[in-house]
Amino acid sequence: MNAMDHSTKKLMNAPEDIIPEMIEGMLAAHPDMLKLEGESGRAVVAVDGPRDGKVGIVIGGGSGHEPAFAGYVGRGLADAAAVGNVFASPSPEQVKQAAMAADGGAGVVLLYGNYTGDVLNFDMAAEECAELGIEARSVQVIDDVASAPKERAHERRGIAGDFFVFKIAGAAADLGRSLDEVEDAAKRANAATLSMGVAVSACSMPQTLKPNFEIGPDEMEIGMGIHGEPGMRRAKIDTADNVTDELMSLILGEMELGEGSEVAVLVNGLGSTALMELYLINRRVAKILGEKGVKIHHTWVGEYCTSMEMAGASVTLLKLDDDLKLLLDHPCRTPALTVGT
Amino acid sequence: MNAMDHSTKKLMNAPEDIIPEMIEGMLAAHPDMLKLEGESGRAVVAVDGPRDGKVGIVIGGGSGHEPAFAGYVGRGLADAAAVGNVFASPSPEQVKQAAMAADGGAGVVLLYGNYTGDVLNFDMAAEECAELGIEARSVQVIDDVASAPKERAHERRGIAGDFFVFKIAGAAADLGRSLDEVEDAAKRANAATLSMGVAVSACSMPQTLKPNFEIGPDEMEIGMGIHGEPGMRRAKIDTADNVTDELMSLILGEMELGEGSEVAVLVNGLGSTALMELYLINRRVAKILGEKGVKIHHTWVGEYCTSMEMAGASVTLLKLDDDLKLLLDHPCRTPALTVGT
Amino acid sequence: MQEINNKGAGGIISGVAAVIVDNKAYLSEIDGKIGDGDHGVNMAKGFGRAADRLDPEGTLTEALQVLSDVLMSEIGGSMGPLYGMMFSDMADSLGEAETIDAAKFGAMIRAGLEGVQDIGSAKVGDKTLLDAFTPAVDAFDASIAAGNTFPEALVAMKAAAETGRDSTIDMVAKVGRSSRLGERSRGVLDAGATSCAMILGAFAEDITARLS
Amino acid sequence: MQEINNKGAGGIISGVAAVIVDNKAYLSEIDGKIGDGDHGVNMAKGFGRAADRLDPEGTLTEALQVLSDVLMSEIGGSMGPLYGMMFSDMADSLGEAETIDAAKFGAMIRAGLEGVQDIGSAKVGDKTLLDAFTPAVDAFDASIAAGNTFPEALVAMKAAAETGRDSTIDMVAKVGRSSRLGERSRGVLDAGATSCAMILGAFAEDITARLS
Ligand SMILES: Nc1ncnc2c1ncn2[C@@H]1O[C@H](COP(=O)(O)OP(=O)(O)O)[C@@H](O)[C@H]1O
Ligand SMILES: Nc1ncnc2c1ncn2[C@@H]1O[C@H](COP(=O)(O)OP(=O)(O)O)[C@@H](O)[C@H]1O
Ligand SMILES: [Mg+2]
Ligand SMILES: [Mg+2]
Ligand SMILES: [Mg+2]
Ligand SMILES: [Mg+2]
Repeated sequence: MNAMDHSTKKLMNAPEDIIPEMIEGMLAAHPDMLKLEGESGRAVVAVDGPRDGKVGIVIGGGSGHEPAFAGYVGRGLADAAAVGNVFASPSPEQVKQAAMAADGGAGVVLLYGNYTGDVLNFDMAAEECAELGIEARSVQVIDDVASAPKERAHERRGIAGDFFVFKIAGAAADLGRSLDEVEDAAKRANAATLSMGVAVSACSMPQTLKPNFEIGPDEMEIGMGIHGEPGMRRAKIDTADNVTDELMSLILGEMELGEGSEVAVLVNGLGSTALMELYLINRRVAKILGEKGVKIHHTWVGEYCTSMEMAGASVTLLKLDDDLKLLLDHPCRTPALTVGT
Repeated sequence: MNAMDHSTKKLMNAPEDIIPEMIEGMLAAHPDMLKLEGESGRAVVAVDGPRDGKVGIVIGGGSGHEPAFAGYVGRGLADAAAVGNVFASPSPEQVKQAAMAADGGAGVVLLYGNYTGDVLNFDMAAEECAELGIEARSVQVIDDVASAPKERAHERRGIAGDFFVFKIAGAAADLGRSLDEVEDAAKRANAATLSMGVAVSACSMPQTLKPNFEIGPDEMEIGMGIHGEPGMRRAKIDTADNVTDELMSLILGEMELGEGSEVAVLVNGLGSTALMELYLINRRVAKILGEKGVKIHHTWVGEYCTSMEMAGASVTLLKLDDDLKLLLDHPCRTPALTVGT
Repeated sequence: MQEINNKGAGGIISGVAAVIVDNKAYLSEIDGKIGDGDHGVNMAKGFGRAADRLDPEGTLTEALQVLSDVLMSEIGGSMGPLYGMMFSDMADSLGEAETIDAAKFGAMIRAGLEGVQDIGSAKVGDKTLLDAFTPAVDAFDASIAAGNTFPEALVAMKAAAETGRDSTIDMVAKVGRSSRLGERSRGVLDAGATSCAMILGAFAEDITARLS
Repeated sequence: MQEINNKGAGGIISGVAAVIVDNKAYLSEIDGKIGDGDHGVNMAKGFGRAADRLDPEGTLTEALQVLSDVLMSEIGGSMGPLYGMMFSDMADSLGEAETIDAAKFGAMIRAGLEGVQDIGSAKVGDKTLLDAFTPAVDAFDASIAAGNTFPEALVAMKAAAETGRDSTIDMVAKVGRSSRLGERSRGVLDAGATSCAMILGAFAEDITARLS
């Protein structure tokens, strides 16, 4: 209740304009990588992304998760992103414009987190694409272990695991694989990716500036969603090691990893958790994996899928096989992620 | 007063261990780029940085500014970073160990922000280097316009402008330039770099978890330092556009830019300001420069020099000439910054 | 008079929009408890924009279509398609009708209900707007079938929507963002059911006023 | 007795460290007003570590050297070199002395003062620890010169340190982190002057106790 009293400070102009203005600022920052296409003003397209004969990769979702989603647009990753309002899926029209821009004649794969709103809008967009003769396949990212038990894994939310699923699909498309193959790669990445998050403070909508959930000054929530959706349990905030142990045990309880297994690691900050803290979490993740004899192929630590100014973090593991490794290592160049080249 | 009552939540273990643990987590994340050398445990060294005959680039300062400073260690940028405690310069011993690791026989350039503590410690380290036969030159970054008037520019603090000065010096060294030339490049970058910051909320030391300054729920401080040092003025928080106008006018009041001038832009987040907000600021920066006919050579938007979980942002401009442009574009590969390659 | 003119009834949607805009903060707050706190913000954006664009002197059919278009093409989120489809199917059902009597109104809201069911595949009891909408449509039909007047049926519809809305408090969410919470979703109102009851309430009041 | 044994006086530094550690939060809070809020944290880390490592039964010379080494090699910040140099020069001044009388003590603190001045190049009035330290050393010498006893001179030193510390409130900082604030640095204590007065006060009390 305390938290509800005070309002957040944001450096912004009129809240109604925040998304178009953000997009403007983003294009101004990355004119070598991003441009806008279509009339909706919400289809951010890679300058050198879509190519004839290449499967188009379309990503998207609500805003407030920056650098997701438009930050992953660029050569070797996504061809276009549909940018929704804060925490609200883009509309079918906006997704369709992104898909049209991304289409190189070989069809498009639509990748997004598994939320009712996104599913509804992207499904309608896929139908509209079909009417235009663009074959669209959809893969909903479902990495958030906290959001449903294993038996109902298809109901899970998509959180920071987007990062790996997008990367893998983008690489498969960049390598010239077919629509079936790209869809398959995205699905394999999705099946091999699990995440667990923890939140310690709320974020707020630009329109209300009120924290979008209440959390006590000494509390944390294990498993909180990236829009502030309640998670698995509330508890007193604990040490970085203990929190990481809990996140990891929920992931490892489900992901079969043993001596010789290989993973990629993403330690993701939700917005206002310092990089220093994320490195503390990564220290423990590496230790736990090391003790199990699991090889860490690559690690990313930083803000890759945020909830505006929410404080907290998530850990994501991608279990690798040879093909996923090849795709993960494939070069890409986007505002939020550069690999190889 | 209000702010002093509640304490911050950090995901951490024992505060005494936070720096060694952070370094451990950082090395675990980037084993392909970073390693530790010397007994202090505070000299983070590029795996493929120091080379025989190359001028060594040594950076450093207090912790709490992550990814600065160790995040800029890697091929083409710094060879080693000395990592101090939170907001406290590394000791002469720690700097010396970084310098020893970075030395390739051609001398080293020590680069750090202009703070009493850093100057004292790095100067002592430079003397110790001389005793070991390592020639050490020092360049103190002085980009923070808010911290002293132009006539006393040499007294200014170093803030996010570190980014450009380090990058330029690192490139000059990587290109095989002499100690004199690398020092000169760093000085030219330093003279061509100006920053202005704004803070809207405080950060806290891991040991106290108390906000390290007081700021009202509707206030901002123009020109606040990256350790929470008071700035130029307190005011009611304003729109992103108005705040950016003020930051830019202070920079442009001093940096001579006209039709045809070229700059690089860094819009830096202090810790908990969302990327969305940083893009709003960049939108306005680009607009202001565009109206003056100034060409933006490249823009970076993100967290490059933070104050743990402080909320706020800074704008840095580097005025380019041909040589600075060449050095800025020179490839580098570090945890926090990849260019070209 | 047991009917209203379609022409001029576009203003009903202006009234609906005003209620939603007025309740922006409240609806977001409810959504914040078990959702992501944006329901009021998104609804107000869509309904507010539609109110700016529609002609209150035009037909209800046209106004419904304007509202649907804004929701579908610009708003996104769950509400874009769900309410978008609802209002578009309501507009289709009403069509070129000159006047709107109880039968036309009943058919219109039934069409809207089926539109939401079609696209969202949720059922009564899932803790969604259907828990307000379904009993409201049924209550309207039942009231008319029992020989009540159009205004009486509207009263029944509104009351049923509110009872249905309140029934969501005790439910565990089965679909949508809150469905992952299991037992933790119990104990609070559903945001969509709350906005749906507001919309139906605004319809009822405005039409009743026009009928008298 | 107007002298104490050097051997066994290492414990004085344990006491000094305890005072600093106890005032960790207070010193950081003062530093937060016009600095970066870390003075207490860094001081406590350095002095605490030194207290763990030094031998309270050993000489003051050794203890001062341990404290200086920790500050210089592990602590960094402004205090590492400044206090590091101060304690190292104090240790050098004391050297192999068997006993410490007023003259030795006076020479020791004067050496420490010069060490700080040398490395930091600040002057009285700049709002630094020198504003406590300088008048304290002068007061000690003056008191002895006036024929007072060692304990009386220690009282004078402590009092002058505290007056000097309080005088920083009205000063505008000329060096260090706060010097960029101009007029805004007026009105609050200087953190380093505060810790310096604590250190000198702890010295005075412990030595007085040993003398009696
Ligand atoms: N499948 C569905 N069918 C009907 N209503 C639904 C469905 N899924 C969600 N809802 C409604 O949507 C409301 C949430 O809307 P809103 O907050 O605007 O979207 P989002 O959940 O995408 O943020 C819920 O309160 C619920 O009433
Ligand atoms: N040149 C100097 N000479 C003497 N004392 C100084 C000098 N510069 C700073 N100080 C002292 O250092 C104190 C601040 O110490 P501390 O907070 O530990 O370091 P930092 O400013 O690096 O964070 C100031 O309060 C002041 O008394
Ligand atoms: Mg939403
Ligand atoms: Mg400091
Ligand atoms: Mg919602
Ligand atoms: Mg300080």
